[in-house]
Amino acid sequence: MESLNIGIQLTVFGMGLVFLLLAVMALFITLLLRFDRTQPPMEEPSGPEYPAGLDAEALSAITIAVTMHQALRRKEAAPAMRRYRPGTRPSRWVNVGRHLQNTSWHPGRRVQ
Amino acid sequence: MESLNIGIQLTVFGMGLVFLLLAVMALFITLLLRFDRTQPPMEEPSGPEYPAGLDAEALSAITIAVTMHQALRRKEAAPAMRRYRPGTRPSRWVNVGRHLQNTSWHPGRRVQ
Amino acid sequence: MESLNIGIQLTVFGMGLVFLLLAVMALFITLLLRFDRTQPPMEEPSGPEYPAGLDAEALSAITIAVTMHQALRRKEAAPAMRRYRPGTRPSRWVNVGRHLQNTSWHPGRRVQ
Amino acid sequence: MTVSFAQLLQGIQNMTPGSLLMIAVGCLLIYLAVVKEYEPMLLLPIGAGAILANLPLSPMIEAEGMFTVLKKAGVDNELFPLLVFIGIGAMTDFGPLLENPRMMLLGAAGQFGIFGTLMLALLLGFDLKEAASIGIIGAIDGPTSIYVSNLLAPHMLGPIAVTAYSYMSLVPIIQPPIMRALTSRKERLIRMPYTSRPISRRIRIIFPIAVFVVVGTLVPMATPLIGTLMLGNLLKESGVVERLTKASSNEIANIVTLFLGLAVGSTMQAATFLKMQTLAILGLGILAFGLDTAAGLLFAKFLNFLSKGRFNPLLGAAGISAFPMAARVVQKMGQEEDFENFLLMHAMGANTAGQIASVVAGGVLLALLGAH
Amino acid sequence: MTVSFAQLLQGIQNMTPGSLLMIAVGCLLIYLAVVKEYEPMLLLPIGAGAILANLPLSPMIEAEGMFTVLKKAGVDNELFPLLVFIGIGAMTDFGPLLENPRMMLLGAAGQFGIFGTLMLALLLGFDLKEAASIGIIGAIDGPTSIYVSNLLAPHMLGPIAVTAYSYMSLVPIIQPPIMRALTSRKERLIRMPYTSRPISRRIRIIFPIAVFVVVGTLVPMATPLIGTLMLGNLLKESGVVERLTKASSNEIANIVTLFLGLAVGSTMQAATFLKMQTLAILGLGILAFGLDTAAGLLFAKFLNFLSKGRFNPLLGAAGISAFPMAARVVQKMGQEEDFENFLLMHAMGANTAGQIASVVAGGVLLALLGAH
Amino acid sequence: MTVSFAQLLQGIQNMTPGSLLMIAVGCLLIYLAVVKEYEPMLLLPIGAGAILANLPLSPMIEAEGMFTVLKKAGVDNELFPLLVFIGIGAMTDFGPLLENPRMMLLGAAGQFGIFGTLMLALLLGFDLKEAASIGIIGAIDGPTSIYVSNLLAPHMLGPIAVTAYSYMSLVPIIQPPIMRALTSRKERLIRMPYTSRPISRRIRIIFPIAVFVVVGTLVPMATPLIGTLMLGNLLKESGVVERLTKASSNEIANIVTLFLGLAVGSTMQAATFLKMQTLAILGLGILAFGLDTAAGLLFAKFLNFLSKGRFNPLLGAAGISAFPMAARVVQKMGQEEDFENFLLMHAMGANTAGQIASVVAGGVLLALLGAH
Ligand code: NA
Ligand code: NA
Ligand code: NA
Repeated sequence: MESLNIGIQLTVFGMGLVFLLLAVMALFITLLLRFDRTQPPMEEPSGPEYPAGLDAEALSAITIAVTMHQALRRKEAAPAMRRYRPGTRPSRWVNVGRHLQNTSWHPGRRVQ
Repeated sequence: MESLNIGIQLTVFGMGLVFLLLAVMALFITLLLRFDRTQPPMEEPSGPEYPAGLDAEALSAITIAVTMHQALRRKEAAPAMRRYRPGTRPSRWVNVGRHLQNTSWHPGRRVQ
Repeated sequence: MESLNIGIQLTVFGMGLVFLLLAVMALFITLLLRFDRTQPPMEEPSGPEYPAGLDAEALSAITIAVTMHQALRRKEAAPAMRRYRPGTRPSRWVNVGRHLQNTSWHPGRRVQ
Repeated sequence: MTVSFAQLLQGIQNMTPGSLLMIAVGCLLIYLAVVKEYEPMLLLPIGAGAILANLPLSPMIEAEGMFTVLKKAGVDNELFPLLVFIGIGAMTDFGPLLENPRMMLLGAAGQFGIFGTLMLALLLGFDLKEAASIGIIGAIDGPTSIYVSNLLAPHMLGPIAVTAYSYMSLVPIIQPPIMRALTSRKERLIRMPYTSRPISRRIRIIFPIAVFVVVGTLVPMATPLIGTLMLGNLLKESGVVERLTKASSNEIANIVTLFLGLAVGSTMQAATFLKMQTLAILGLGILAFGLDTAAGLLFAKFLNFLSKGRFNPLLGAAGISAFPMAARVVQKMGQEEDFENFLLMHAMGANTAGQIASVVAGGVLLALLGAH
Repeated sequence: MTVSFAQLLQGIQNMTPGSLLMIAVGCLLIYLAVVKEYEPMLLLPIGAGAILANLPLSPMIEAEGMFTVLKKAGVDNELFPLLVFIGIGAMTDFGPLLENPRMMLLGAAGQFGIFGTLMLALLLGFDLKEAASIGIIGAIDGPTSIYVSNLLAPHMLGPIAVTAYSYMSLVPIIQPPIMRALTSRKERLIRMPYTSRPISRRIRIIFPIAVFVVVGTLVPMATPLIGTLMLGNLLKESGVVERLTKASSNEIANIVTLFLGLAVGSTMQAATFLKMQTLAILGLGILAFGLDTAAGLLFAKFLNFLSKGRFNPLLGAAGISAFPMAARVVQKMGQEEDFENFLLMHAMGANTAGQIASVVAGGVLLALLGAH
Repeated sequence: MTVSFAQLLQGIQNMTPGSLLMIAVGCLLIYLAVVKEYEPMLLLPIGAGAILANLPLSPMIEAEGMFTVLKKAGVDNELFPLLVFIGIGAMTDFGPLLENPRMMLLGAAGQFGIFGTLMLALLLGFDLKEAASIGIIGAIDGPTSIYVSNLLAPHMLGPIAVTAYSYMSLVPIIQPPIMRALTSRKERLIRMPYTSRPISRRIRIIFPIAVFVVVGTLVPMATPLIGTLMLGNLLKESGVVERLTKASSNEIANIVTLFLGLAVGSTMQAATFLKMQTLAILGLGILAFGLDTAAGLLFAKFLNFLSKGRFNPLLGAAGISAFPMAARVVQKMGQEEDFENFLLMHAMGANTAGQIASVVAGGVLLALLGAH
C-alpha cells in the first residue's frame, strides 16, 4: 500500500528528527550546566525594604493585605492563564515532598 | 407625496417589527423564568477565606486597605466606563428604597 | 562642492526654521501665562476621604500597605516607561533643593 | 537642488477658511469634552482628530496617513463599533430587565424617534439612505449610529456621530420638560412595587444566546450589532472567562474607542461638514431625542391605562439607550413629587431594554433599506 | 420603492437544517465551556463564533464582515497563533526541564500520536495533507494545531481546533486507564530522588536563544512556532522588559485569544463541518491522545530498563504539551500507590519538554510535507 | 512522493556567513539590552527579531510571515512610531517647560547635530536622503529616527534605529567630557533661582493644541509627529479620559513597542546591514550626539553672555530629547562643583523642549527634502 508506505516513512523520519532535535537540546543544556558550574552561588534575594520604624505587627498587617490582594488577583485570573501556572512555584506541600524525597532515612518505612 | 408615503411605510413596518421582536423576547424571558422556577434557592456566596488566626481588628484593617484601593481604582476610571455602572449595584440607599417600597404599612404617611 | 553647498543650505534653513518655530512657541506660552495671570489661586487638592471612625494607627497601616503596593508596581515597570518619569515629580530632595535655591540667605556660606 | 523658503510656506498658503472653521469646530468639541464633560471618551478624540485632519496638507489623511490607516482598519469595515459593542455588553447587567420582562416594550416605544425623524428628513428633501442615517441618531446610541450611517451614508458619518455623542450628554436637560408636559402630577406619583427576584446564572447565560439567535434569524442585518452586544454579555455572565471579559471591557474598549474617535474625527473635513446639511442634522437630531422621549411616555401612559393606573408613565422616558442617564432622570423626577417613590430599578429595566431595542431598530432599518 | 414583509422573512427562509445543527453544535461548545469548564477561553468564543456565523445570511462572514476581517487579520496569515505562543512562552518556566535535561527525550516520545494518527488517517483515505492535519491533533497543543492545519488543510481548521481544545481538558480522564494498563504496580512505586539545583539567570536567557537558533537552523519550517514560544520565554527570563512580558502574557494573549476563538468558530459552517470527516476527526483525535500517552509510557519503560529500575515509567505520560494537566495526572497516580512518592518536579520537566517537542514536531511535519 | 533527509538539510545548506554574522549581531544587541540595560524595551525585541529573521529560509520574513505582517501593519505606513508618540506624550509633563518658556530655545540648539551630521554624511558620499536619514540620529529620539528614515531611506532603517537606541543609553557617558571641555568651572558654578509657579489646567490643555496647530500649519510634514506627541499630552492633561491616557501609555505603548522592535529587527538582513555604510552610520551617529551637546552648550554660553552671567551653560546639554537622562547629567555635573546648585528643574524644561524640538526638526527635515 502506497499510503501506508508514505506514512511509515513520515513516521520514521519525523520521530527520528524530533528525537534528534530534542536530544541535541538535552545535550546542549547538559554542557551548558557543566560549563556554568563555575557560577557564584546564587544570593538570597533580599527582601523588600520596609520603611524604618515598623514593628512586627504592622508588618504582618501589611503582609496580610498584600497577600489577600494577590489572592484576589489570582482568583480573577482564569486557570488557563495564571501568571505562574499552579505547580510551577514550589508550594509548601511541594517543599515537604522535596524534603521527604531528598532525605534518605525514613524510620519504619520501606526504602527502595 | 411619494417620500412621505415611504416614510410612513417604513415607520409602520419598522416600529411594528421592533415591537414584535422585543415582545417575543419579553415572552421568551417570561417563559424561561417560569421554567426556571424549579431552581434551587441561590446559596449565599461564601466569603473569601481568611488565613487562620486573624482577629477582627486585623480583618478590618485589611478590609479598609482593600476598600481604599478599590475606591482609588474607581476614581481612576472614567464615568462612562466603570465596571458596574453606578446604580446597577444596589447601594445602601437603593436598599432602603426597596424596603420602603415593599413594606405596605407606613404609619402616619399618605398611601395611595 | 555641490553637496556641501546643499548641506549648508539645509542647515541654515533647517536650524533657522527650528529656532523660529520654538521661539514662536516660547513667545506664545509667555503671552498665555501673562493672559492667565488672572486665574484664581489653585486650591489645595483635598485628600482622599477616609471612612469615619478610623484612628491614626489604622490610617498609617493602610497607607503603608498602599505605598508598598505602589512600590511593587513601580519596580515592575521598566525604567523607560514609568508613569511619571523619575524627576518629573518633585521629590523630598528636590523640595529641599528648591528651598535652598529660593532662600537668599545662607549663613556661613559663599553666595555668588 | 536648492532649498527655498517658498516650499515652507505651502502650509500657510493652503490654509482655507473652511479648514480654519473646522479647526474651530474641533476646538469646540474638545471644549465640550473637557469643560462640559460631554462624553469625553469620544468627543475629545473626535475633536483632536478633526483638528489634525484639517491642518493644511495634513499627511494624517493621505493614502498611507495614520487616520486613513485607522479608518480602513476599523471604520470602513465596521470592526471598531462592533468591538465597542462587545465591551458594552461585557459591562451591562441585564438583571433588572430579566426581573421585569414587560419593560422590553418600553424599549421598543423609545425607538420611535428614529422613524419620526426619518420621515421629517425625507420631507426636508434628504434621500432615503441619508434620511435613515439621520433618523438613526434617534437610537441615542453612538456605535449604532456610526455603524448604520457608515453603511448607508458614509459621507455623513462625521456630523451624525458628533450629533449623537453630543446630545447623549444632554439627556438630563432634554427629557425633563417633555416628561413634565406629557404627564400629570397624579401619574408621576404612582408607586410601583418592586420585588427583587434572584435570576439564576443559567438564565443569565441563556438570555444573550437566545437573543442573538432569535433576532439574528428574524433580522439578519441586525446580527452584527446584537450579536456583538450579546457576545460581550455572554462572556461576562459565563463567569469562566474573566480575562476575556476584562480584555473586552478594558483593553479592547479603550484602544478601540481612541482609534474610533480619531478616525471619525478625521472624516470631518470642510468639504463634507460645512454644509447646511450639518445644521439640519443638528436640528433633526435634537428632535429625534424629543420624539423618542415623547413616544416612550405616551406608550407608558397607554400601559398605565391598561393596568388601570398602576404603571408610572415616567418610566416611558427610560426606554432609550442612554444608559444610565435616562433611568436616573426618571428616578429623580419621580422623587421630586414623592421623595419615597422608588422607580430606579424599573427604570433600569426599561433602560437596558432601550439598549437592546436600539440595536434591534438599527438592524431593522438596515433590513428595510436593503442595505448591504 | 415599497416596503414589504417578504424581505423580512428572508432570514427564516434561509434557515437550513445544516445551519440549525451548527447552531446546536455552537451551543454544545458553550455548554462544555461554561458547565464543564473545558478550556473556556477558547471553546466559548469558538461556540459563539459558530452560532453567529451560522445564523441565516449572517453579515458577520461576508466579505467585509467582522469574522472575515478577524480571520484575514490573524488566522490566514497565522499571526494570532504565533502571538499566543509568545504569551505561552512568557508564562512558562522551563526551570524543571533545565534541572533535568534528559526529560527532553520523554517530550519527543510523546509526539508519536501525531505520526501514528497520520498513518491511520492515510489508511482511512484522507489525502496526505489532511492526514497530517489530523495527526497534528496529537501535538495536544491548540495553537500548533491551528497553525499547522491552517497551512496544510484550511478547510479542516474548524473541526481540528475544536477537537484539539475539547480533548485537552479530557487529559485527566483519557490518560489514567492507559497508564494503569501499561505499567505494573512495582513500576509505579519507583521513587526518583530530586535535587533542586539553582539555574542561573544566564542559562535561563541563553536557553531560549539557543533553542530557536538550533531548531530554526535544522528545521526552518519550525522557526515561527519555536521562535515565538522562545521569544516569549526570553522576554520573561531577561527580567528587564517586564512591561513587554506582561503585555505578551496578558493584553496580547487575551485580545488575540478572543479574536482567534471567534475567527476559528466562524469557519465552522455547515457545508464544511457536517461531514463524516468531522466524526472521523473526533475519533482519530482521541486516538492520537491515547497513542501519545502509550508511546510516552513505553519509552519511559525503556528508560527504566536502561537505568535498571530507577526511572518511574509513569513519567512517560507527562511528555505531552497539555500543561500542567499531564504532570498532575502523573503525580496523582504516583501518590495513589505511595503517598510519599513525589514525582511532580520530574513530571513538570517532562511536561515542558512536551511543549517544546510539540512545536518542534509541528515544524518537522510541515518540513516533511514541503508545505509553504 | 518519498521523504528524504536531503530536504531537511536545506536549513544548514542555506546558512551563510552573512546570516551567521547577523545572528551574532542580534545576540550582541540582546547582550546590550539584558546585561548593560541599554534601552531593553527596544533592543531586546530588535535583537530577537534580527536573529529570527536571519535564520536560514526563515518563514518569518516571507510574504505572509509574521514579521512581514507586522512590518506592513505598522512600520511601512508609520503607524507604530506614531502610536508610540501618543504614549510618550501621555507620559510627559511639560510643566517645567511651561514655567520657563525661554528654555524652548535650548531645545532648538540641541538639534544642530542633525544638520551637522547630514553635512558630513553628504561629504562622505551618501546621497541626500540617506544623509538626512543618518542626520536624524541626531534627534536622539527613537520613534522620530524610525519615522524619518523609513520615509527617506527605508533600506537604512535597521542600522539607524539600532544606532539611535544604542547610543541613547550612552548619553551619561558621551555628554560629560564635552560639557567639561566647553565650560569653565566658573560657568558651571552659576546658580539660577527657580520659582515654581502653578500652571493652570487651562494652559496645560491649550498648550498641546496650540503646538500642533501652529507647527502643523507652518510645517505640514511635521503634523503626524508633533500631532501624535501632543495628542497624547492632551489626553493626559485633559484629566477626563484617564482610561484613554492609560491605554495610550500602557497597553498601546507596550504592544506597539514589542511589534515595532520585532519588525525593525527583522529588517536587519545581511545583504543590507553588513556594509561599510553601517559602520559609517555608527560613527556618524556618535558624532551627531556630540554635535548636539556641543551646539547646545555653545548656545547656552551665548545666552549666558546675553544675560550677563546669570545663565548656567551646562543647561545647554539638556536640550536634547534623551529624557530624563540629559537633565540628570546636567544636575549631576552642576552638583559636582557646588553641592547646593540645583539645576534640575531648569534642565527638565530644556529636556522637554528638546523632545518637542526633535520632533519639529524631523518634520522640518522631511519638508526640506520634499519627502512624501
Ligand atoms: Na434608543
Ligand atoms: Na504534544
Ligand atoms: Na533631540
